[in-house]
Amino acid sequence: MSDHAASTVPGAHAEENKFQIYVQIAMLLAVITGVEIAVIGLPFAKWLLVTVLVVLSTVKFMYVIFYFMHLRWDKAFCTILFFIGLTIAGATMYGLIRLFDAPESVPLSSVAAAAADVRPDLA
Amino acid sequence: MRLNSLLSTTARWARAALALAGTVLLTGCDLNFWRMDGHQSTIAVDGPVARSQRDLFYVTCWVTLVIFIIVGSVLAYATIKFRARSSADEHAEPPEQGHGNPMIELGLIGASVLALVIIAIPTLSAIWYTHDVPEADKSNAYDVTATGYQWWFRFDYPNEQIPGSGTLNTSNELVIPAGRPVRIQLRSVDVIHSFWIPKLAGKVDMIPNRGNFLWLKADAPGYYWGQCAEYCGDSHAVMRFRVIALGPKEFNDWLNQQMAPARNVTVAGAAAAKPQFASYRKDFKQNERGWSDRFELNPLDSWRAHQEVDAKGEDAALIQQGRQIFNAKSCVNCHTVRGNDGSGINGPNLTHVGARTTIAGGLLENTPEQVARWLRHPDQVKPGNKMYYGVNKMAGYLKLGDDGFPVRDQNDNYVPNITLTEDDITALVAYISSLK
Amino acid sequence: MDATVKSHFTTKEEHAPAKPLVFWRPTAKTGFVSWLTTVDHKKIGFLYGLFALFFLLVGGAEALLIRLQLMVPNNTLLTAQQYNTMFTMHGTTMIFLAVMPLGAAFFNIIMPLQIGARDVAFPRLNAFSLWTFVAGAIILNVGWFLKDGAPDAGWFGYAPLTTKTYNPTHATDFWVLGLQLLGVASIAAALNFIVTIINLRAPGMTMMRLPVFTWMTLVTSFLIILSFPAITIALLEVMMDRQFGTNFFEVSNGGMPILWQHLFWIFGHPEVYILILPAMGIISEILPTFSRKPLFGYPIVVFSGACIGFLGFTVWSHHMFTTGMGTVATAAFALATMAIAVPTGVKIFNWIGTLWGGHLSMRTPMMFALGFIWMFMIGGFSGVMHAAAPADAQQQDSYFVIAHFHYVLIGGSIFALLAGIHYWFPLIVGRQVSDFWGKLAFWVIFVGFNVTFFPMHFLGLNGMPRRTFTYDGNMGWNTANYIATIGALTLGTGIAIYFIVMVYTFFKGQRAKRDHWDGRTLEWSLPNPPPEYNFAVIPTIHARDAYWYEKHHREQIAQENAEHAKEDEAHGGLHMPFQSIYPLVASTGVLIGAFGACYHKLIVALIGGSVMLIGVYLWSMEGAEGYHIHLDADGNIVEDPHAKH
Amino acid sequence: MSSTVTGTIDHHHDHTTTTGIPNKKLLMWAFLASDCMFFGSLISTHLVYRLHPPPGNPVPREVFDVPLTSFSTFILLMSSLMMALAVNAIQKGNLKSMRFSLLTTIFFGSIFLGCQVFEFTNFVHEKHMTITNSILGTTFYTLTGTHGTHVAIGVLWLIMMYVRSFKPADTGAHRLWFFRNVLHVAVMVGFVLSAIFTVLAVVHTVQAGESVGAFAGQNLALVAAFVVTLVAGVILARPHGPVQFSEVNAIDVESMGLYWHFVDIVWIVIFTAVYLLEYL
Ligand code: HEA
Ligand code: HEA
Ligand code: HEC
Ligand code: CUA
Ligand SMILES: [Cu+2]
Repeated sequence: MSDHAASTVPGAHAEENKFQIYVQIAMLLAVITGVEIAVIGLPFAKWLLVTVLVVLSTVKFMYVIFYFMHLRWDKAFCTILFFIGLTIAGATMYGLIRLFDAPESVPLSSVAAAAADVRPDLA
Repeated sequence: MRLNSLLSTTARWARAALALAGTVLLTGCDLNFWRMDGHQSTIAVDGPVARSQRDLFYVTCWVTLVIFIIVGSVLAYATIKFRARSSADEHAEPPEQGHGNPMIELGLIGASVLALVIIAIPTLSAIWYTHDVPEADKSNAYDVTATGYQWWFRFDYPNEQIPGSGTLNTSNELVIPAGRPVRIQLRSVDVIHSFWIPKLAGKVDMIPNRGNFLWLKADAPGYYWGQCAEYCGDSHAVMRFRVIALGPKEFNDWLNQQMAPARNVTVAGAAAAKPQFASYRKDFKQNERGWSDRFELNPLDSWRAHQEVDAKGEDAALIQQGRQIFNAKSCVNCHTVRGNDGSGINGPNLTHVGARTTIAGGLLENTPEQVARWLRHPDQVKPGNKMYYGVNKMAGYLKLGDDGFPVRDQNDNYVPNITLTEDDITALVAYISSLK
Repeated sequence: MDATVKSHFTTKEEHAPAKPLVFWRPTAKTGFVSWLTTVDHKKIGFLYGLFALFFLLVGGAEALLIRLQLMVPNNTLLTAQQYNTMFTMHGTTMIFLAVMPLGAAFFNIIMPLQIGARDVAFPRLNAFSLWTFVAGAIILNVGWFLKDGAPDAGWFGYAPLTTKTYNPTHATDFWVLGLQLLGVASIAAALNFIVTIINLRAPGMTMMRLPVFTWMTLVTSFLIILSFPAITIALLEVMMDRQFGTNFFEVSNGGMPILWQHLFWIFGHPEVYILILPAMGIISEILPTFSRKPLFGYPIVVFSGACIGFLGFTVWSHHMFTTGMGTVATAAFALATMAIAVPTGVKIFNWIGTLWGGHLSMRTPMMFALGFIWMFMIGGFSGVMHAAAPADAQQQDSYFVIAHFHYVLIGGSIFALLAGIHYWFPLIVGRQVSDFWGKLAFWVIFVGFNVTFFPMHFLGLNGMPRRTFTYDGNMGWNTANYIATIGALTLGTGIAIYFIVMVYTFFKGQRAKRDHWDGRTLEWSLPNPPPEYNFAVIPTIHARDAYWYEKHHREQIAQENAEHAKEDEAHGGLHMPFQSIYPLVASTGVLIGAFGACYHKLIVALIGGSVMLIGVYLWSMEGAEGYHIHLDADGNIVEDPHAKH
Repeated sequence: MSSTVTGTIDHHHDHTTTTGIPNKKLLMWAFLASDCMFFGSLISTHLVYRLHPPPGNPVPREVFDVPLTSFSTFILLMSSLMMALAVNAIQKGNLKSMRFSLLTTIFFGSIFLGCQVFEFTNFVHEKHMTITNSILGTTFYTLTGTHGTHVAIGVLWLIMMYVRSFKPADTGAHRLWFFRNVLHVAVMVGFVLSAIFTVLAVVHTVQAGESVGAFAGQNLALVAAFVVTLVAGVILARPHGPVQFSEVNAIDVESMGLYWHFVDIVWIVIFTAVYLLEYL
């Protein structure tokens, strides 16, 4: 009933030994986690550390979804589907957090506003 | 054909309706629902901020109207031109099965974008203009803080400090200098309110834990209607206020009068007729339609008349008695009459309440009858109001439980806390009216 | 249906396995139990429709009370509190219990027929969505019958008005949990539709051959699954505040009420497109049918629909122009909002293009569709006026907004849904609605609607705030309000006529012939009403307007179908799923649990949760079993003794 | 399409659907897309309040315990690995291996939950941060608690799947299989709960420096429950003839796996955004 009539031979995936891949990736992820924990102690500029942490956890994220969750081996549509959600959610999160950065939007009760360096018009 | 007969019937009715409407208009009957010159008009405006907003509205209006006419004409033409005129027509050979035309599509998209640009440019400039006082005018600006309460407004004048008792504050009637930009900090102590004086500026919300800001300017001295524009609970509809813009001299006089402590009446005098001012008339019953705000004076003069002390009509003994009751009945818990009694902050500051044109959040005209009505049954005048039900664990007319909500007895009735006799009310009214 | 499902179908050869009583599966096709346990998308859709229409009348009755109260200044028909309850419930009911489920009804009934499927991908999940929706509707409305009263914090329930301090009664709990359940129901249904459209298309039904209505179903479903989680979280936060004393919106501990507004509108704006996109889909079906011409510019109409859906996520703060977001944010959201006018305009232009050069047959659905274009344009234009942020500072929370969104919601969504009911009635019910009465209803509705809502623009510009139970006689608002109320009564009459005609037709109407309107899409190839199995043979699709093509290539199609029928028979006949009781059980658990949560009764909540878990567990254990049917050449079911047990 | 499945199963493509992607997998991915928005909203709430804390808010780095959190992060990661292996096993039809992997996944999941229970009680009692006394407490507990609830649901699902793999092929021959199944689920849930709380009790005893005797005395019921459910679990898991669970069910396990991995990636984000960034 399908348009995509058998392009796949039965057992086509059998030769891939996923067991090895999975174990290796788990090790890798554990190592990255260790690095992340180590990174927070380093005496570098804050922006640099933030970037490093964000990149490292993105890498972990991608490994899990592409390998453990087999997006790598699945039809691309699954990836598209998930990334629609991920992108919209990510962009919304980013927008929302940034909206609160505007001086007008800083809450009165916040430490920063109390110090009156963010909202000069309140001083 | 049924359809045709229906159509001609419709047409007949339409003609009749038009004729009727025409007659009504000609005879001056008030059917013009499109009038936009009320007290809260956003079209007949009196300040530069509201004007820029209105002008922007006109731009959007004209642009969309033109598009509407063009698109509408094409739509109407297509509908009429290609209509099947008979059932035979409906079942004729299907027309050519065309699928679209990319060039037309692109052209129309381009045209839409262009129309939007025409709207976007003035929008952007108005966003920046309405956001803050123009640089050139900044030094001239006057500062006020407005705070929303369920369901009234409090106004502080940070520039005016009263030695020993802090910032000057008043409620429900905001007095501002005319011709000067006014910067208003907006605060809320409970839920979200919104501060809106349509003739002077669009609204900005008063949000708890948020420091909002609004600027406006009144072209000339005048009396303006304001309204809370964010749903804030039971009495949102009647959370109103007034703005009085005054020339420099008059504004200064007013400030001086406000800075002074409350009057303490000790001398008696004779009564004089006061001008009536119809902001809220209780005879304004249902079914009274039409434009009916017939001031006997212009509203600003009405306000001026309220400022004058009419010492002759006062009964000093009664006023003193009122003052005692004011203390005894715990009014002082929530209200302040600076110089006399109390330091309560849960209710409006009453130091000069007699000099306002309205009470209870712009709802009632400030006349002895209305004040009495208010004191008698605050809950009936203003549903849910905090003077009756209590606020911040401070009891008003009802007794409060530990949770801060009114308690009920076995019969599920509220337990009263403050009870006033008619004599108490008479005395309180005399006292309150004397506070100018 | 995937492999697992298939393997559990009983065939003639297998003997029926012994089962514990808990796995009893009802088989009756008629009667009360059959409706409660149905998994047939058409029956589920029909139930959605009935509930939705009921709530349309409830919401309408509330609207009439609102209008009667505002007919004259200082009116005392309703108290302030009653009035506030009325508009809160009117808005919530109309949006969540009338228009959304009416859309769901069409998705359910029409979409599988349009793509040539026998059912949705997860029939039992579909039943669960329906019953959870009903549970949500019950919770939301239960306050009318209880001491606490119905919710009265407005349809967007701005915190902190919804916190315990300002709304101590359980009314707000009903609102919070009711919406929470409706969210669960909507997400579950939308997931189902997405999988169905992606995966259950008939052979040859490529994405670019999907009927536009199905496309809009898909886009709407995406909007639902991506926007509802935001309100789920927002509601969770108020619920935590109310029940456990947390500080999300508790200002004294640093809470920010503005956060609720953001989360709500991140949901709320996509929500309004959830209400309009199905309507646009319906219009895009009706116009071609009654113009006897394909849709003009199909790819761009589809694309613009997706575009509207996507842009819908970028504009939420246009509901918050007056919250003082600062110049940059305000400007960004104003521009993004205006941008939506472009793809929307594309749709309008293409609809006109469809009419151009057609043979327009002016039947009732067509009248509603044309009415839709006119009214929606007006509503869209007032939307653009709102998008000009500084101008909106004068319009926000005034009757101008009320006018804007009733033009898009009634002139848009409701007109289209009424058109759709009229259009598909002959197919779903098999009876034909009188054109005269249909048109009469249309004209009364059309006139009444405009008389009601057009004056509201002027009211708004003249400074009348919304959500006010009373107003003074000296503000210049009296005439317009009076006229609006007259209009609302007219509108109500029109809707009453519409439904009386529908009810009459349902029982007594003239039988409609097959393919009543000379349709273009696949659903019209079915007999009316469609049989339980929809398609005797899953059709093969060769062109965009699939049935139009079929009608012009009868021989080729007949030949194909005969071949496929043989194949089906070789595989044991048509697979039909069994009915199931467990979706209903699970939803009942949800209902009980939500009640427990409303009244802060942990035990009740736990019992409800357990009932739900048990329901879901048994649901998974009973499996998606089913039976087979065999058809003779005329499409009648040949009784199979082994099919039932 | 044949109604009885024969031959080798192609794990990634289902020819009964238009795209070849099995319905359940598609459903799961769509759900996860939706869940992104769900956790996105929750995490933003936390971050917004973190970026603008009111005065008097606890300082997170004085509250948090990075070694513990790192440990539970690691555990969750390992559970993800075992989950992936379980899917791998069942796709090859290796039922035994799948059951073992599922059990380890359940085990790791429970440890994670145990750590979280420990963390919460510790924060409340030692650090005096409750869900009501500060905005940090509110957002922190709500966010990590919601994640924890997802994990708990996942554990329950894993248990149900594990038990389902014992459903006999010929249900007619084992009239009581259903009740056995229900019992099995109950035993597993009981085991997980008693295991979590036993471990917590052990930690508590060690911290308090009490003796083994005192531990046994105070937690007799807990230990007993632990032992009884353990034994019952082993007994119930004895083979009972052919079962109705095979490669065809791989898709069920796989969908569950997708959910479980997603919970893991949400934790990856939380670990960075909620915990680590506080230390910069
Ligand atoms: C079906 C629902 C629906 C739809 C489709 C829309 C469509 C639009 N809406 Fe509306 N809206 C609501 C339902 C809807 N809205 C509701 C319910 C509220 C109030 C919520 C509440 O407060 O309770 C609201 C409120 C609302 C506001 C907030 C007002 C306020 O509270 O201050 C704004 C502000 O920007 C807005 C804008 C728009 C715009 C720009 C569109 C656009 O999508 C419209 C686009 C359409 C056109 C423009 C017409 C056709 C186009 C052409 C013919 C092309 C050429 C045109 C141009 C180039 C201009 N809407
Ligand atoms: C799809 C959504 C939808 C629909 C269809 C409608 C339909 C109508 N709406 Fe509604 N409305 C909203 C969505 C909708 N509304 C929303 C979201 C709000 C904002 C709420 C808020 O602020 O929180 C609102 C607010 C709102 C207000 C503003 C209230 C206020 O701010 O104070 C008004 C006032 O006129 C109004 C009027 C009407 C009218 C007259 C109809 C008419 O079209 C109704 C016509 C239908 C009928 C009249 C039914 C016919 C039934 C019968 C004839 C049978 C009667 C039955 C019995 C008596 C048993 N609506
Ligand atoms: C629980 C606190 C409380 C107590 C006690 C209280 N009031 Fe009030 N009062 C209020 C509040 C709150 C308002 C504003 C109500 C509104 O407009 O919604 C108010 C308004 C008023 C007004 C109108 C003021 C204005 O500017 O509009 C007057 C006059 C008044 N109170 C007099 C009294 C008198 C006299 C008493 C004692 C019998 C009293 N109040 C006791 C809280 C209180
Ligand atoms: Cu305050 Cu509305
Ligand atoms: Cu919007």
